[in-house]
Amino acid sequence: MAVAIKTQNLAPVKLIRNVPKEEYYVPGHRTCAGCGPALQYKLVAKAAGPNTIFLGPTGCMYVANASYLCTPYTVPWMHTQITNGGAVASGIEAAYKVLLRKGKREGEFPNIIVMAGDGGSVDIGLQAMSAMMYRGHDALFICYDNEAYTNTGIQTSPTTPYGSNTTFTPPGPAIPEGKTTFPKDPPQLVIGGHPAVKYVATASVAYPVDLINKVRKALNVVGPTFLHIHSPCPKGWKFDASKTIEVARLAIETGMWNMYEWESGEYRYQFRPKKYKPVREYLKLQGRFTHLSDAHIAKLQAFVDAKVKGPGIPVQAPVPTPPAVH
Amino acid sequence: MFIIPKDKEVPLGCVTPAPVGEQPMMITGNWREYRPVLEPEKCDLCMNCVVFCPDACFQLNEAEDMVVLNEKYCKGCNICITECATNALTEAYELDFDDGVVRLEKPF
Amino acid sequence: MPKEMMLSGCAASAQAAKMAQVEVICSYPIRPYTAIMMELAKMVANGELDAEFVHGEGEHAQLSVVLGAAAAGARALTGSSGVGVTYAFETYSPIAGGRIPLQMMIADRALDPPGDFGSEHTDAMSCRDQGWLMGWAENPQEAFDNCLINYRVGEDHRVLLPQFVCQDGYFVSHMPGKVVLPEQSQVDEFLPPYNLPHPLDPKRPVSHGPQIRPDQGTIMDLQRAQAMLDAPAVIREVIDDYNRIFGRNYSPFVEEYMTDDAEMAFFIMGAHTMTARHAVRHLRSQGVKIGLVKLRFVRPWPTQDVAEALSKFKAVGVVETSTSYGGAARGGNLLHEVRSSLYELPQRPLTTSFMAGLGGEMVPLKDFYYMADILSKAIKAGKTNKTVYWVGFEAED
Amino acid sequence: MSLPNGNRFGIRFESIGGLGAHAAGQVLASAAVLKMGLNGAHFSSYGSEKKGSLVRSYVRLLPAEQPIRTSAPVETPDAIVVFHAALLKNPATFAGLPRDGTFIYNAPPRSIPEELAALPGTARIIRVDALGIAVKEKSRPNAVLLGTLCGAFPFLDAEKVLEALSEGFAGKRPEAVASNESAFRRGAAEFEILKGVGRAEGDLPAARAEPAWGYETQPIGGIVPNAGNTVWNDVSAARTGSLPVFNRQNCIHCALCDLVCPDLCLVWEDGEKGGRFERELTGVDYRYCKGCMRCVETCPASAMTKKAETPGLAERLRVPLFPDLVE
Repeated sequence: MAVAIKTQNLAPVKLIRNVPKEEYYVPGHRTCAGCGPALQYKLVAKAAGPNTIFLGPTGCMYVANASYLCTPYTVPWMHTQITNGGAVASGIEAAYKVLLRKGKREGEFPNIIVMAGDGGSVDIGLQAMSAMMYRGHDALFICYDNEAYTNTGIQTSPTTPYGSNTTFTPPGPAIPEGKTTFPKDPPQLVIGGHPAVKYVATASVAYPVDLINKVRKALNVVGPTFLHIHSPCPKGWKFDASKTIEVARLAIETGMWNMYEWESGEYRYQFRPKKYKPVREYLKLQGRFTHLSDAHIAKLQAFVDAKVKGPGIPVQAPVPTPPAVH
Repeated sequence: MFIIPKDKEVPLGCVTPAPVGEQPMMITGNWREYRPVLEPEKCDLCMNCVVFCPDACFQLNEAEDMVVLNEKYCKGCNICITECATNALTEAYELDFDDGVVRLEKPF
Repeated sequence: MPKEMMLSGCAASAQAAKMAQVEVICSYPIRPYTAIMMELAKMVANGELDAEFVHGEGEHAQLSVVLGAAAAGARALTGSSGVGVTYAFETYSPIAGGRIPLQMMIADRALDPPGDFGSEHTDAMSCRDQGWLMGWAENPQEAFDNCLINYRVGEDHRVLLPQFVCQDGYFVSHMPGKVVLPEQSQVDEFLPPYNLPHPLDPKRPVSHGPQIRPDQGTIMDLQRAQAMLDAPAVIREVIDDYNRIFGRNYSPFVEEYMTDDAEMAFFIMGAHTMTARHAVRHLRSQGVKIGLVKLRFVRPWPTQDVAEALSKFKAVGVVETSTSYGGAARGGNLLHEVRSSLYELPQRPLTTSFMAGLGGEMVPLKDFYYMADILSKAIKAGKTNKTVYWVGFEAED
Repeated sequence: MSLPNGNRFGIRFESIGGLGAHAAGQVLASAAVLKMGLNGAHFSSYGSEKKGSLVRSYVRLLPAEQPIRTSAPVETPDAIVVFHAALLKNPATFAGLPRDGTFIYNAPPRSIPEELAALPGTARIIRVDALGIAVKEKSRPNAVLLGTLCGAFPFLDAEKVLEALSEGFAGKRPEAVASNESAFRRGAAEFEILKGVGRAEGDLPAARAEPAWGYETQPIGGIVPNAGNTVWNDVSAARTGSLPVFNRQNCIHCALCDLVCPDLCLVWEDGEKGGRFERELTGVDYRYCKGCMRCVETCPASAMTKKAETPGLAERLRVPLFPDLVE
């Protein structure tokens, strides 16, 4: 009887030079010039290889990529509602388990990857994502985080940083900082309550080799895994398209983005700067923060200082949440 | 029965074949205003441009041991120029090139 | 040898799913359909059914899981009741539009507010326009049969549509009745293996559901409409096959009972048909010329069959167990579709709708006698006073 | 196999959740249909699955050629089987019994509850100690009562009903088959027909719960305007044979019982002027007590003791919690 368990072992990559040449996410997609999420999609597809099924909950990586009956995915891909990426992946995984067991399909268990945005992962898609993790399906859930609902013209999402200017959080005399709330922490949400999960990591387009290796490590794990990939969005964050990688690097150097792996309870850090640059260095490149006063920046700095102590350490918003207005 | 114009046909259940190599139905080369130009002698094949390009437009041509730009799709974001380790790439205004094309077709 | 058993509608539906050898099941509890999943869980645990039993985290997730499973190439089953059916509403068009022929078993339940376990057809009826096949069973045997029939029709490449296989909560789902379980060889002869034209398989990569231009939108809808237009012929073919293989005598769309020389008839579907049959028998014994027409499919709506069946009566009482607040006739939905089926006829019977059995109430015999009385008065007067009667709550006629 | 009165035979099981009335109905119906060549239907009406709530299970038997005509509850049953003596206090238990009907109830051979006087004088009243037999045979009351039913109605083929009962357990708990069989056989033999108990004349009227709210009076949107109106409910039927009795002499008014009581049954009043206690416990309102015995387990001063509930005891000892609201 065919055993429906994954046995593949995708080898890690050493240098940018050794990054494999084959492309499974090919040119010819309608994403903006300099798109962070598109870059991470290319790297993930390259890392995963041909035996892969992608799922695209609604978001830029669905609408901008799969448009007008043409798609850039050379491997099977299916659109899902932004609510149910995790659930559809669970169904596909369950199907392959029984189909392989019954001999209706043969060969290696496919890589099943949900390519969801921040909304599709921890806002409207949280329930399905969490259930996929809890049930232990052998699939990888990727949250490519461009920190807003960008496909609909840049609205705030739960991972949008405090103080961001989005079309749902426009700064004005009544609400000077624009976004008043502090963001959710997706990897901690997964680590914090899903015993079946063995590997969670954060990654960034700034370090493609690290990203590829983390994708491969996740895909080699038999069971549910989660990657939180920082993918700057020139249009949404309002910076010049050529600076996508620079912005991503600065996020790490200022502590706005932290690079780590969690494996069965153990944390390991990557690219942790000896001395963190002030948050202001990161903010000044981006049009979404130009309205912030020094006081606002101080609050953001306080939040980042608490965060960089280490993942898994609870971080409070440095300001009391505004009272609900009756 | 219904008459469906040829160009408007939609496959069963909106299932479309996967592309091979590139997606010719979505040419994006006409978006750019600047084109990255390579000075081969400065290039040490560090592959930054190949890896960091969101549209996979720089590819290594094994035979000539050189990176080649896929001009049909390059959107001119210039990330490659920013990330090139040896400043072998510079931007050049698209219309200066005789085959330079800026936004002539309506990109949907 | 086929085996005779006393099974509730839920238990019968689970047996049918087992004999259809479903491969991925997604469960979530909600009264009264839950028992279907409890039975299937035991079958999987006892090794009687080789399937993956996924515990969904909600009804929206149930439909999403089986969508993924069916798109990957496995025969998939889920089910729900009441507000569970309406909670999953977002997925119904993507599944039907994506031409993924999975099956959802619905044991009806009234929608909130307030909470009511009782059965009402409103939960499924309010989801009837997305391109799913849909029909009601009158008893556990028919619930068993409808499961196999709908899989065969839905998976036929001329149709390729998902199916709502409905049964009234309690009156069918929880009332044990005699059910004949066929041989597995009969089912295998009737139902070929599941085979989707473009499954998600890395060896044959395709993309499902990319964005389209507005001008391609109509054609996408046209495709689904065409499937519904082609479905009736396939249903007739499949019902003949089913009757031959399993020894039933279902008529594909409408079944008539004591209608020859009848002046008036009840038009009804689901569990209360059983009580209506007895009411008709009793009324006939008292010389009332009344018959009964039972509907088996709400989608595709059998317009010709309904027109032919009802054209011979002077008055038709459409028994509704679902609501459509503010609808044209201010009652349920069946009357709208019956009237539009009759519209082209040179000679149309009088029609009105009787709201009965709402909230899960029993429809006692005396209510059917009341309806028959309204119809005979209408025939004498040559018109109906109202387009809807809320049976048991009308002041006087 | 012919039915006593030719065309139909209806049975109603009156029970409390957890005593197996639903299962008994299922066993009887499948035996009748699959093994005795009759046509039959069974269903139970119960609220959500809570132990201790009321359960009514209906079985309708018809000649083979006559199809089932309705899924209505059996309102005028030929036989009523009462699984628990507490239900005798509820008049609806007797509703619809015809003058020549049979009334079987489960109780130990002691005094005959005076409620039974409400039964027709000509009805056959049968008492069987189903609980006692079930405990001795390590079985359950439904097996015993099925036996009594077959004993009382020879047209029910006892061997076929027993076969159906055993099939239910064969797979799961084979050891239960033997104990069920002995309980079934004792039920069929050890019942007694009580004479001169019923005083009513003719058939008892069927009781159909009239809706309290009508089209005019139901508040809009299903709102309950008077919050907490469940104080009018009497849940005492949920007790299964014992209740906590309060002994004021031992009570130290520590209120531990009140802390653990899930159903708000304890009644307090101000302590005497200058006395040791601000508030003193005065008793239990048995209208709301389900007999969970938490108060007995937690009382440090043994002021609450578990006593067997004999008819009328709860009414005598009851201290009303809302005297102005509930009589």
